[in-house]
Amino acid sequence: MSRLTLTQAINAGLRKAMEDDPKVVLMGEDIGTLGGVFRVTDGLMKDFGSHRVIDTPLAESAIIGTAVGLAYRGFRPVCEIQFDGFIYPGFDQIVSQVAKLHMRTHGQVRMPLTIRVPFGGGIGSPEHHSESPEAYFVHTSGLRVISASNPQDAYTLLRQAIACDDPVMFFEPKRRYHAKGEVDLDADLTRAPAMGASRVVHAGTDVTLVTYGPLVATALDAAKAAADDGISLEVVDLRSLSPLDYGPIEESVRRTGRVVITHEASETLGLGAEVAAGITERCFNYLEAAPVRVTGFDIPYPPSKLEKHHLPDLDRMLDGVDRALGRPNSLSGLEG
Amino acid sequence: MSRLTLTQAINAGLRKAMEDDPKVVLMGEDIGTLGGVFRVTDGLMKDFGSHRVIDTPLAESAIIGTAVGLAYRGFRPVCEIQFDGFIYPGFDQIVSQVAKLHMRTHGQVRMPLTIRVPFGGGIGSPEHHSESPEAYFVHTSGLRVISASNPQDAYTLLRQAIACDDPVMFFEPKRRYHAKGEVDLDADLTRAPAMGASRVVHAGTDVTLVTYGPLVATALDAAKAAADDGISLEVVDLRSLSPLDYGPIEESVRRTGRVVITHEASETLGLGAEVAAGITERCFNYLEAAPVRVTGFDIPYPPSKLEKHHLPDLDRMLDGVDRALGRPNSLSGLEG
Amino acid sequence: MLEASANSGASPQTGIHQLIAADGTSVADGELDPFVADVDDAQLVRLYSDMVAIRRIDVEATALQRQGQLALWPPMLGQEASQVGSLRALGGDDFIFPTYRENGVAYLRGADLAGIMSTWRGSANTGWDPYKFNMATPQIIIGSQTLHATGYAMGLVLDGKETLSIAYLGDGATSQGDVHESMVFAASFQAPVIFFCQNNHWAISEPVGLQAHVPIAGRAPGYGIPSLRVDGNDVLAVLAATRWAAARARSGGGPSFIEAVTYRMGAHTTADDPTRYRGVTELEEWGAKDPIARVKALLQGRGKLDDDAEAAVARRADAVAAELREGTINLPDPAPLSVFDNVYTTEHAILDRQRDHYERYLAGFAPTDGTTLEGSRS
Amino acid sequence: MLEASANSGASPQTGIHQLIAADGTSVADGELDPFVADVDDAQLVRLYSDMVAIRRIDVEATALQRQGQLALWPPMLGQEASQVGSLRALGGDDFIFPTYRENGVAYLRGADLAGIMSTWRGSANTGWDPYKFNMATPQIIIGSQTLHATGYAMGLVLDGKETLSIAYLGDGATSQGDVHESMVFAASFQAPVIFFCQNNHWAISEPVGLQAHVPIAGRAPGYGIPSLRVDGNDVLAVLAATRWAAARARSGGGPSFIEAVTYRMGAHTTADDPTRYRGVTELEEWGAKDPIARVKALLQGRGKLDDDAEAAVARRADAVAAELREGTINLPDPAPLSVFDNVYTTEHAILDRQRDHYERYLAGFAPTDGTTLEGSRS
Ligand SMILES: Cc1ncc(C[n+]2csc(CCOP(=O)(O)OP(=O)(O)O)c2C)c(N)n1
Ligand SMILES: Cc1ncc(C[n+]2csc(CCOP(=O)(O)OP(=O)(O)O)c2C)c(N)n1
Ligand SMILES: [Mg+2]
Ligand SMILES: [Mg+2]
Repeated sequence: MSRLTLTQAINAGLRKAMEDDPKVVLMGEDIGTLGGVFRVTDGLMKDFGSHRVIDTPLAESAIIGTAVGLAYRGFRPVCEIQFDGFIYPGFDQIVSQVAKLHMRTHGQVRMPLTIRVPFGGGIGSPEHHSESPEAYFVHTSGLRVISASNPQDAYTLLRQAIACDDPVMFFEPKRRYHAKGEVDLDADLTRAPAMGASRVVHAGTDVTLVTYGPLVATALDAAKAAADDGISLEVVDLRSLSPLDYGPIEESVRRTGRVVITHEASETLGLGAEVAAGITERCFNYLEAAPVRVTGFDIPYPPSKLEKHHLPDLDRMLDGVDRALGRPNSLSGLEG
Repeated sequence: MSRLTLTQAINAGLRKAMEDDPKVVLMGEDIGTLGGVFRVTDGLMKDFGSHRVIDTPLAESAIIGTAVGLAYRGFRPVCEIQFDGFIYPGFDQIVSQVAKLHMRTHGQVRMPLTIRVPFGGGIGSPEHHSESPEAYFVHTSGLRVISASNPQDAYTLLRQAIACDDPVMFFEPKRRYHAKGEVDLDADLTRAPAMGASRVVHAGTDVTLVTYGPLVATALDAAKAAADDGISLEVVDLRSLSPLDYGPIEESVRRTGRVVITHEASETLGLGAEVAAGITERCFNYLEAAPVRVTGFDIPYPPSKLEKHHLPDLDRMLDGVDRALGRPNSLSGLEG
Repeated sequence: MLEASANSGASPQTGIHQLIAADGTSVADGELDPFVADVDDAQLVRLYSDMVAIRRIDVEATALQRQGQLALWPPMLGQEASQVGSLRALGGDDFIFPTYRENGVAYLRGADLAGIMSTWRGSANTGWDPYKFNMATPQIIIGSQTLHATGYAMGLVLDGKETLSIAYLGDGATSQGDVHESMVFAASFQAPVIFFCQNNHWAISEPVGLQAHVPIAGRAPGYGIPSLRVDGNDVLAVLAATRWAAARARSGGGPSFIEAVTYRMGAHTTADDPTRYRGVTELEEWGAKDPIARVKALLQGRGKLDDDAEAAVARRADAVAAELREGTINLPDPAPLSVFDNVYTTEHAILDRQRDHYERYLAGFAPTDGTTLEGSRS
Repeated sequence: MLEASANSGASPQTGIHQLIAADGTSVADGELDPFVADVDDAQLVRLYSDMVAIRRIDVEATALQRQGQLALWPPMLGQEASQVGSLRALGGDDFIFPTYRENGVAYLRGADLAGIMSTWRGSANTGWDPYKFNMATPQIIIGSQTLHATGYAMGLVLDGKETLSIAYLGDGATSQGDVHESMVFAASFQAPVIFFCQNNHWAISEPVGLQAHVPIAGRAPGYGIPSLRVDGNDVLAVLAATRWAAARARSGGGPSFIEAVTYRMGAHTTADDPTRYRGVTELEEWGAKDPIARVKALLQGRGKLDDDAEAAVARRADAVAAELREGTINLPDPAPLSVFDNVYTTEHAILDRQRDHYERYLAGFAPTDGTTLEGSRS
């Protein structure tokens, strides 16, 4: 076991994947000499050479599009998109090529790309540096979408993503990049939890709180705070955003009858909509209240001095929990 | 009143908007001399000149991006994207510029763009010509999203969209392009239903069937078929996909207690997820069953010989209705 | 007045390399001649035969579309020399990234004619195995494939191979950002990729002058990529230019760009009506520059195309036509549940559930004709 | 080995127009001289003063960032001549589309210093009214603004205006598809737009040789767009080049491209550590080509920069620094509910509901300090 930050864990995961498979190449802006603006690829160019850690020209569509060509040729490219807000110029290549090529070619051409995206807010950055674009990709058939919330998961999930023959969007909660945790660097991948599996990270009995990525830590704090208040929260870390693994949530909601979903992305068609709809379909007769969403608002990401008013925090989560429990809360007295 | 096809109604709407406001300009590939691959802009270049009906080079990001510049200068550009699958190269400009510029500039710069997108399947086309990308835009704060289902609505909603100071994504159900209907070309826009308003297009009492665009006609057929079976469906045409107008749905679901949502787009994070989540939040205590989704599958659009197995049709809608009613249906006997 | 300055300079007939003039006479070209010094008359007859064969594919496919056997067809009429000349310059290991229009190239590469047609019939998204023919399937998103070709070529460098990739693109495609980014990457990484642009003068209804104010071949040097502008209706010139580019690629010279100046004699696709946007004069003018007629004239002038040879060429074309028709008409419809196939390489909780539900749903209709519902997963 | 061919040819010091050498001596340039024939010493002093003032903005803002008053700052150190020379060639009606780095341009255009800083403090997305200064707000998405400038210029043609638009862009930006598409549209519609590229040799940690294999100015002619390559550390040369491009635009000559060869002497932003990727030699080399020092030398050589003049320049810089600091520190934090402002121009059922809910939620915390929650809607 090693104690690593999230960035160090991802770095270790990349290193391991490159050691294990010579076909793994990294591509992105500033990932080589600089080691990435978040230093996630620190040292890798030095150790693996500039033919496997490729500083690319400044063009996201080309980063994805040439990775498609490399995949055609049998490589397993791992692309870094510098910040969430810069994924959109590459959107066409992701949606029309990466996601569809395997089906288009009747399974003959595989697209084992991993597209790493530091995402989410809370780091005081200017516009376009705090987006939560995961829903766009969850809605895109042909992709798998992952978000790790802690160093161990980041290490394991990234290795699984790179080893996966399907394209994987890998969302890294950048505001947790410096969070530390124990990582078993030698763990056997075949014995790790499946890449598609969600997980109960805090057991509880009153309300199920579902989240992923950057808000898992906040949700765990909320669970502690709620406990002080006599409310027992069960926290589920989705880990896989696509496909969703309803198993643990279903099991939990059948016990609690109440569910709160929280994420930074905007509410409308954010992941919470799918979880709410999916859990209602699966557990209608067990639900005591409508699933509650605690999310970013339906606004473009605000200037950083306002981000605390956009991002769900512990208090807003607990307010949502109150709503799920029918306790006095911010919406009490309002219809609907 | 004139009897027009959907394309003729849109053509008339464009013509009226251009007559009413000299700042309205049309841009797109093949929209001028050819009149568009669907002939929607037929005759407009001849009548308004090539300075107001602009055949652009083949580049969607530039079509949107130069429209942003024109809007900066006080124009109201109406961009045609030739087919749904070609919107993605313009995605970055839409998400990072069009949707955000008004907020970015504290309301000083307005983005009254209308982006017309012929969308949906069922016309026997090759790949990329049958996509339903509306959910991407509904999830994007700062945009309004419209889908008309009939000639009168198309005419009115398009004029409203062009007159609106916010950017509007205007999704045209291309497989209904030749459907005819009565259109009042001289109707007063100020007395028309609001652009954001959804509408009950068939009254009923047993189940609420919510849809938009190309499937409204199918839903109305389903209502007829259900009636033969003694089931009374209330059909709601959303018209505005963003913002959603919950008024008529809520009112309906409070009476029926059962709701089916149907669209061509994939299920996961398709619009049905939001409607299901939103209606559950608003009507939990009135619901007799979980909202049911009848949608395209979570697959890339299939080759046209298979599209009938992807697109919801009357039978699949009725199967969904049976599910909502707890009658024998395709999922009977399955858990969840 | 905001009007695209339809600068006819976008396609002047000057500065275009040519080896066979429109009337079938040979033209000397110091730069290109060395690349086709080995092409004897027998080889020229083969190139001629290739062109006749793919023109026949076009005729037959167009007819099948009219008869409702194909949903759509993008004719290559007039572009036979560009397709044949470029393909015949390549080695079997060179990897091809086509658009939707290189169906002649696919046939010459060995792809099954019915497979090629399956895309246009709507029975499959694509109809051949890219790895069997070293040729990617048709690309509909304009310009997209140029990035794939560039990435593939980057991979060739990584693998230490001396083969290359080639991206076909149209004149309209040159406006897309992806094509630019391809050239940036290709130049930066000195990737062995050939950008083969068929300037057929039209992008659906838009003349090339709207996309390019000056000749398209002039773009590449701005990236440090050498380019050639050739007569795209001259199969020898195209062959020579592509060999020039291929030789550069194989010897570590990096990317090259070729503008083959040709003409789309037919409609954009069978869904298009070009009479709405272009006049007959232009068509007549280009009709006189037919790529097949000039080779025929050249060979006949040399007395190298006797009746036997002509008969053999015709027999091949007839065989192609018969195989195409037969194969197309007999293409089976895909099985309903195959809609779920190949979206992912392995299981997927949500999609597998949808498949199970749909299977159960379809079962309710109890097919009685013995057809199977199954996709490949069964 | 796949390695970007870091062709130093991407930025050779040859073929670069210059009017003031690094040591402050005048250089004759037949092409550019006519465009600055009117620039007398008094005007040169003003250009000098502008450069000193914006360097002071840079120093002050960098300090404020270190003190935690700004979240981030993108220095323009070394690029003063490019910013001043280009801006001073424009008329007040010409519309500017900057990147994030043209904060000196914004100041010279008249934008309030505190407003400029509000973006970098995080108290606002942007800090000035584009229509008041005919200058768009900073653009962070690389290359995006070149399309906006092109569209704006298309609008100028439609409106029959004789003004122009100018897009600033970096060397790194030239790799983006949007920049290419801008040039395609600008050429097709002969839009009066100037593409002003500051080749400061770096895109964060990536040297210009990775983006461009040959000089950047060489791209534009491939679109039929004339270009000039100038010494971007020479304020007169930049002024002249921009006037050349502006004159073309105003007289219906359409788009032009300028590559101003300069150098980013500082970090990419205050969050960057350039010691990780570039050596001191390069820095020293470029330090000797400082844009301000050379004008000072020139003026002093001519005896045109006496103590009084220097003092006036210093006073202006001091005033700028004071105003900047004062204004920045006193920028109010935005009101909580203003997060909901200006997303739409009119009501929006869903967002208005979220606002109401959040207002009710915040009310539960009962602020006691008298601050208001309201955004502008109240
Ligand atoms: C991104 C994108 N935009 C638009 C289209 C629609 N479209 C199909 S073919 C075509 C014209 C292409 O012209 P060109 O590149 O010259 O190739 P050609 O058809 O002449 O061979 C257009 C606009 C598309 N397929 N993809
Ligand atoms: C689309 C996009 N991709 C990546 C980035 C991250 N990024 C910000 S500045 C920058 C380098 C820009 O270099 P250049 O264009 O030379 O301008 P300079 O910073 O040198 O002025 C990068 C990669 C971005 N802002 N937008
Ligand atoms: Mg063409
Ligand atoms: Mg730079």
